[in-house]
Amino acid sequence: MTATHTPPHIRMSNEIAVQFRNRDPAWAAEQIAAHIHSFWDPRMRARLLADVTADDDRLDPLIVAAAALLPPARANG
Amino acid sequence: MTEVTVYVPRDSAARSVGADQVAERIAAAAGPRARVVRNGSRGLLWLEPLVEVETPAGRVAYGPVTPDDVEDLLDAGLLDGAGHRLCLGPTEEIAWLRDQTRVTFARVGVIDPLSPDDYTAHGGLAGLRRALSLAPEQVVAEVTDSGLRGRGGAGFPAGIKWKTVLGAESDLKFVCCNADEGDSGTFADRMLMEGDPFTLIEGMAIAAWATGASEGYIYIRSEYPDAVATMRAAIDAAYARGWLGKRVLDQDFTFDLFVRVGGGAYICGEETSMLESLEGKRGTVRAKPPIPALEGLFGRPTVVNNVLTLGSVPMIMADGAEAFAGLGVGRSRGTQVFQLGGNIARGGIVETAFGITLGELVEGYGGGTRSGRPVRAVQVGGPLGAYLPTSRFDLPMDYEAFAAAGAMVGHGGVVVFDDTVDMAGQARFAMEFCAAESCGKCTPCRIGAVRGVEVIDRIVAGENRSANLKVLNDLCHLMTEGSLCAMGGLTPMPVRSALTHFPGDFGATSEEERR
Amino acid sequence: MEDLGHVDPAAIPILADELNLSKADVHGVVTFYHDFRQSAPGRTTVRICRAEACQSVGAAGLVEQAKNRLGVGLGETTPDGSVTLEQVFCLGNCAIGPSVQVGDRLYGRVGPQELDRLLEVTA
Amino acid sequence: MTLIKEQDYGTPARSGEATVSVEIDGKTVLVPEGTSVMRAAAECGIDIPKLCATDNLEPFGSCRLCLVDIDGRKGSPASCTTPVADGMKVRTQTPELAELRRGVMELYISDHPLDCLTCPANGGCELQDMAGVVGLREVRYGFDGENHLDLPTDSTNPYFDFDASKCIACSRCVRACGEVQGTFALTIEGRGFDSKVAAGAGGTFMESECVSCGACVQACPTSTLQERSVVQLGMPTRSVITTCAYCGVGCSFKAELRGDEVVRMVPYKDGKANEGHSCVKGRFAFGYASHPDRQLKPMVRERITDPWREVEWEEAIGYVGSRMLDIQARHGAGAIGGISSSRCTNEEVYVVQKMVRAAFGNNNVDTCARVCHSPTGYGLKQTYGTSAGTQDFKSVDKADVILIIGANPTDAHPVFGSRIKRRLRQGAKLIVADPRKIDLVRSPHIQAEHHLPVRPGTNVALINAMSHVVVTEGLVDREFVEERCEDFAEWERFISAPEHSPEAVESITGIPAAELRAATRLYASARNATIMYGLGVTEHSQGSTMVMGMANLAMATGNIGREGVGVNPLRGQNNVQGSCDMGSFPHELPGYRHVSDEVVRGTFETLWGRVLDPEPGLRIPNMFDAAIDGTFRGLFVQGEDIVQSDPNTQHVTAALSSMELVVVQDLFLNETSKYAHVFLPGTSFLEKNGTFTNAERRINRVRPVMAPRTGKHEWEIVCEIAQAMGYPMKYDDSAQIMDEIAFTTPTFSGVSFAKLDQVGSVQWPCNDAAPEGTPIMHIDGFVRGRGRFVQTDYVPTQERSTRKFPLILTTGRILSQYNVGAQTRRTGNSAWHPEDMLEMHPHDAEVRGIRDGDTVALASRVGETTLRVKIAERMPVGVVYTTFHHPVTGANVVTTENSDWATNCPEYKVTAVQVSLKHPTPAAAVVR
Repeated sequence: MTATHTPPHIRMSNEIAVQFRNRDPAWAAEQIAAHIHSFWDPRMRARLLADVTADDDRLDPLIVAAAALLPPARANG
Repeated sequence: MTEVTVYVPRDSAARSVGADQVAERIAAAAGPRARVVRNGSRGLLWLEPLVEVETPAGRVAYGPVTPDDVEDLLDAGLLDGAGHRLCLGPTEEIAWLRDQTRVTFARVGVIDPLSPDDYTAHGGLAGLRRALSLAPEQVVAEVTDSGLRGRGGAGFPAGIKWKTVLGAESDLKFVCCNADEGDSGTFADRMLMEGDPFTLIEGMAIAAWATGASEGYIYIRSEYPDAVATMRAAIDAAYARGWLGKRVLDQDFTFDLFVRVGGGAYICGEETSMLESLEGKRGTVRAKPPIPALEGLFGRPTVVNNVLTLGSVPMIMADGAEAFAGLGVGRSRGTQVFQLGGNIARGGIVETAFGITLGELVEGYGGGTRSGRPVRAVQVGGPLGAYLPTSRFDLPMDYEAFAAAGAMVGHGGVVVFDDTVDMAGQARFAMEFCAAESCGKCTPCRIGAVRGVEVIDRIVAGENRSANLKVLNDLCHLMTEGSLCAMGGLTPMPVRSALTHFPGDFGATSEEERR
Repeated sequence: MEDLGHVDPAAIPILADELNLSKADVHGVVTFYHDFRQSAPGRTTVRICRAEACQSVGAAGLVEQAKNRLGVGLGETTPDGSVTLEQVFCLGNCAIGPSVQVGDRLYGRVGPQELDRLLEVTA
Repeated sequence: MTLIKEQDYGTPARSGEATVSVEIDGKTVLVPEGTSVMRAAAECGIDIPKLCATDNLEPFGSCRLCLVDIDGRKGSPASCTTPVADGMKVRTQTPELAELRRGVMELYISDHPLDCLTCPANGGCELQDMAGVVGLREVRYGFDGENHLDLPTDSTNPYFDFDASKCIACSRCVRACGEVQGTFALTIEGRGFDSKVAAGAGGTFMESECVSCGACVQACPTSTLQERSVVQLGMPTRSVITTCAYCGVGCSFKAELRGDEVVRMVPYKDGKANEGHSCVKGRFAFGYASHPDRQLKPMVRERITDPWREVEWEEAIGYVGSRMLDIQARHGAGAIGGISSSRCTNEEVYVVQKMVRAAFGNNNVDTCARVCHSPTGYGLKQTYGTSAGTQDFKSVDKADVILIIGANPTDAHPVFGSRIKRRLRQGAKLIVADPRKIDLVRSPHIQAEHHLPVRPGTNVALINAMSHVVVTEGLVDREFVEERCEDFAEWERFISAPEHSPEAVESITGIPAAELRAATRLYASARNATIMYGLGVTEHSQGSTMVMGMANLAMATGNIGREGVGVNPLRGQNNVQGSCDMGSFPHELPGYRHVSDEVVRGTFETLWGRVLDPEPGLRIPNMFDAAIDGTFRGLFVQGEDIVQSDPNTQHVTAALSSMELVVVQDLFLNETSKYAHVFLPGTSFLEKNGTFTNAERRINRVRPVMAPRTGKHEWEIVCEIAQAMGYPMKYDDSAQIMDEIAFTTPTFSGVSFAKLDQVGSVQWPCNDAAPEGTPIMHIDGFVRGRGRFVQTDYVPTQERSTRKFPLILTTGRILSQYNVGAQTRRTGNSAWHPEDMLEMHPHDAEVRGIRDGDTVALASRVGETTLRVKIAERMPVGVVYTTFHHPVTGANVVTTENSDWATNCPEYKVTAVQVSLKHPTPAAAVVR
């Protein structure tokens, strides 16, 4: 069960990651990065990148891999 | 001691006047000396219960036999075919029967209706066997050549109908037998179903083969419980013999047959409302087109024929089209099964070639009224048929001749009235009957019939006579021309014929009558 | 149209569901056919033929006689529930009328005495 | 404008290929084979008198007014039931026919009240017209015969009366209920002269199965079935053709008025989406537009705890502008945003996204489609290249197999539901995949071939198993796949894996493998098979995956690109398609073009004179998260009650409470306005001038029947806010907005109000390549070139039943109510659905000691609410269902933050809950 206090960007990115679980990890990371880049507001992206940098252990490894492919983003939208 | 076969009819008309008790008494009193067979009725209904005894010289008839006559008859030597005041001599020699041409009714009254062996012993299945040896097209051609016309009343050539169904593309086709014999004065369908049910089954199987149908329904009115029971028993027996079901007579032909019972609606004798009823719906009339032959039961191509039509088919197939076509007059080929009823001395089934006159039927076969009073009117063709006076007794029984006289042969029912009849009352009843039995779909019939009763009442009461006669005439015209089906369309026939031939009963002045 | 005798209005939704029809479909059918009564008939139904052939031999008198004797009109049931009196148009017994049907049993050549006897037995 | 009377051709058009030539009254006319004599006559301008015939019903032949003379035919056949034959010569006017027709009318009138002058239908009565046409001068039967004049009137329906004394037993109502609506609630009772129309088993209309679609009222040629509004207000005198503002079917209506008052809404025969049919909402539930609850003046308040203060427009707009600017100054350009409404017109929606992108200077715009059909946009774009359904509604008439997944058309899209039912009665086969036994699974005269009661949340497992069967049983349309698609081989490998077999997923979906295989074979081997789906597909954590899964299945079987096939979303609200088309998503400009596309952005930048943000903005749920986070502080909400409709109400209200400025534009004060600082009164569809785009991409005109009751069009208000923020945005009228849409958006380039007024409606794409629009998509090739197979892993939702929350709640809609109920609750429709009920299987109720009508607590891990129970056999064990039409229920108090991974569309359809008895129904109320 999802804990309601999980920050939304972590919850959402993990929900994406799990969809790609059975794919080739490199390909999946690329797809996820493209998806996040296409659909996420920069401030969410910024928070995600910040958490990746901070090594938040709640993040799915696929997301960490994808984050490496994402451009930086502004934090206030 | 040899066992003697005694025939006591199981036909419901015979039963209605005590045949069951007669049969019981004979069985009880004769004991092992007699084998009582419950046959169909020979159609000499005024003589029912008509008991026959099988003798070396043929069957000897006695009748009408009451239960109380049984002991006396046995004492007198019934089982030997001995003389008695009720003895009618050899059955086949009774003039009334001898002079008929029994084709459709050939086996009725002769055999045990539910004995498949009796049936085949008397020529049953010959028609179906021959049909199955022919291609469907050939069977249709044979029926067409025979000149067989629908016996339900409309007289439509059966072969043409079958050809349409045969030519229609469909993975499912039906044969429906209209056994909703609701016309007053008609009982031939019932007697055939009770007296020779296998003939109808065989006729339907031939129709199915000829048209590519695989399912059949017999729609029987609920007023005929005996016919329903007999047909159902016969169908069971036919399945048991392989005459129905998969591989009929071991041929590559499947035909399933079912009985459906009506719900007390005269209109369901109209073919399209019968189809609606068979589909489990209100028995309202469908507009045609589409014709049932193309879009019938559940929208599939369907043969709809009457009992007598289908019952004539086995003989046509067995003996060939020419034998059938050789009988009759003009375009009315073959025989018709006339039914004499009402106030008649000798009522029953008269099967004879078309062309016999009305007078020969009523006075000759019928022997005039039962009451002994003079005949005043005869209604031919059921409640929607015309009332004819004795002056028209010269009319030959023939579809075209009757149509020309503003009347119809219909299903061949002839109902006799003596001179006590009130013809205005009969005209009113025609409208009342229409009002009671109308399906209610079309306006002329639904509202017209009710108004018809009211207008006739006004005429008889002498209210605005001439104006109301005009209204009635206009209404009759509207119903004839404007109704959706024959129910509303033909109701004016008895009304108008009564007005034409018996104006005095409507309060006409002598001057009006002269005009 | 199988022979159902009478159809209780409460049974209509059940029938409709069974046949995958609407209540209205069933109601329409039930009210169309005379055989489907919406209330239970008497223990015995006596139907007197009023069609032409029987009229010609005195059916009208029989109808009056039955009404008087039972004290009910056509289509009605005696208060004790024993007999329902109905008219019928033709029982296929036209050569030896007047005809009367008591239950499923057909009687021909029914004169006034015979009718009295039939009504006696049903009462 | 005057009252529009559409010509009634008497019988339906026939589509026979052969044409036949007939001569009628000396005129020769060519018509398709199978056409009736009556229709052929009407087509050459000859009106044959008629009463029982009307051109949306099959010929019946009962009134006998339309009798004609045909050379070589006996008697006088009815022209309605007689098909033409080549060379036929017909006369429709002879003295003999005139006499017969007068005779028929004389019979009719002998059993009809003589109250024409006081009859509500006076002037609009076909019986009256026909009496005139046939020249009836007297009724010689008199009026004291047997009649039906004493029959009572049934006034149980909230909208129409049934006055049986005026009935002429033509059966048009009965036939309309069956043939058109498919409900079969009416019949003729009795027979002969006693024949009369009856509802249900002879009770009242309200006791019957009647769904109040109005088809019977429409069909009635007299005043027997009459709208009560006509009785009260009189016959209308003028009509305006417009489009219904309820569901995604987009029915065309004639708004019929007397003066400025709408008397009734009559479905418009030439409306392509509905072809003259309607449902209880569109036909009757328009009264909310004049409901006293309507707020007509703008209101402002500093804090949401303050009382509202009515102000003039200028002040309200000025206030919004300055506060928005102030927030941006303090918190950055991205701190504000807007939500557009799928209930508003394309033009109104377009200006909202333009305001956000150009005046707000960000992409923080989203639309309520986010919470319903955003996965459709995503999934179909990924696979086919366009974010819309593939077919027109009419296409279903050619379908041999219809697969319905997660949709309940007879409640939510009733007019299309009737169309499906009609097709089923014609012989098409149906497969329903839905946890509930919806009406289409089995209702009078129709029955689904297969019902797949899929467990909520396992759709993807289901669709994968279907594709698995297609691939492993040799049912793939190889030719189609090779010619038209890509990535098939990888997908085939993926889907062939045993883990996708029906047997393997049986324990997941709850669907017996044999049943699933049989259903798949039926779908895959049909000549034409179509998929229809609804929110039961999209509102899941794998909504987008499921859409792609369906797209795969349709491609693999070659069911794309012609009539009778396709993948078709049934859109919830009237303009879901349009609001998405108009660029309401934060990542897309109008026409589904990504904001990062410089060429596209350039077009708008040039026209709008502002630099546009190339990064996507916040989606609705992200807005709430950001609000709680403090980075999002100002919100403009157009016509949507997000507090009631969006999931996890507590989260929504917490977000709104933390904002500095919430602007609500709506017809009524609603749940959201409780958290608003500014309320801007909106207009009802009767006041709007614009277009709606329905679920089949059909752009329909919405025409005003009255001026805005608020004094301003909604697009004007939006423009004025933009201006107040310093961005010049101005249009003379809404037609200019559509012109701008056409100019900027290639798929709309052929669309204009003038064109729509001329042709009625068009389906986009409508441009030089398809000037008449595009009923069927992807005919010669997919929009994206080749159709793409996407691998769709099934990933179970995290929302699962537990010991504490053992049941699964799914939510939906009911026929008489609409969405949050703001409109329908303010009409007579509440007679059918006065409250939201919790439907549960008898077993689940039994074990909890719950009886029908009991009040229960419905709790999930996020919240709890109270409502009453309806025991329903159509529910599967373990699943409960409710609607969210009533704010008091607050069904979304219990729904969670879970959402579709790709689009954040909420997972409304799966919430683990517990139900417990709160208080039993008083004993007296149990007996009903």
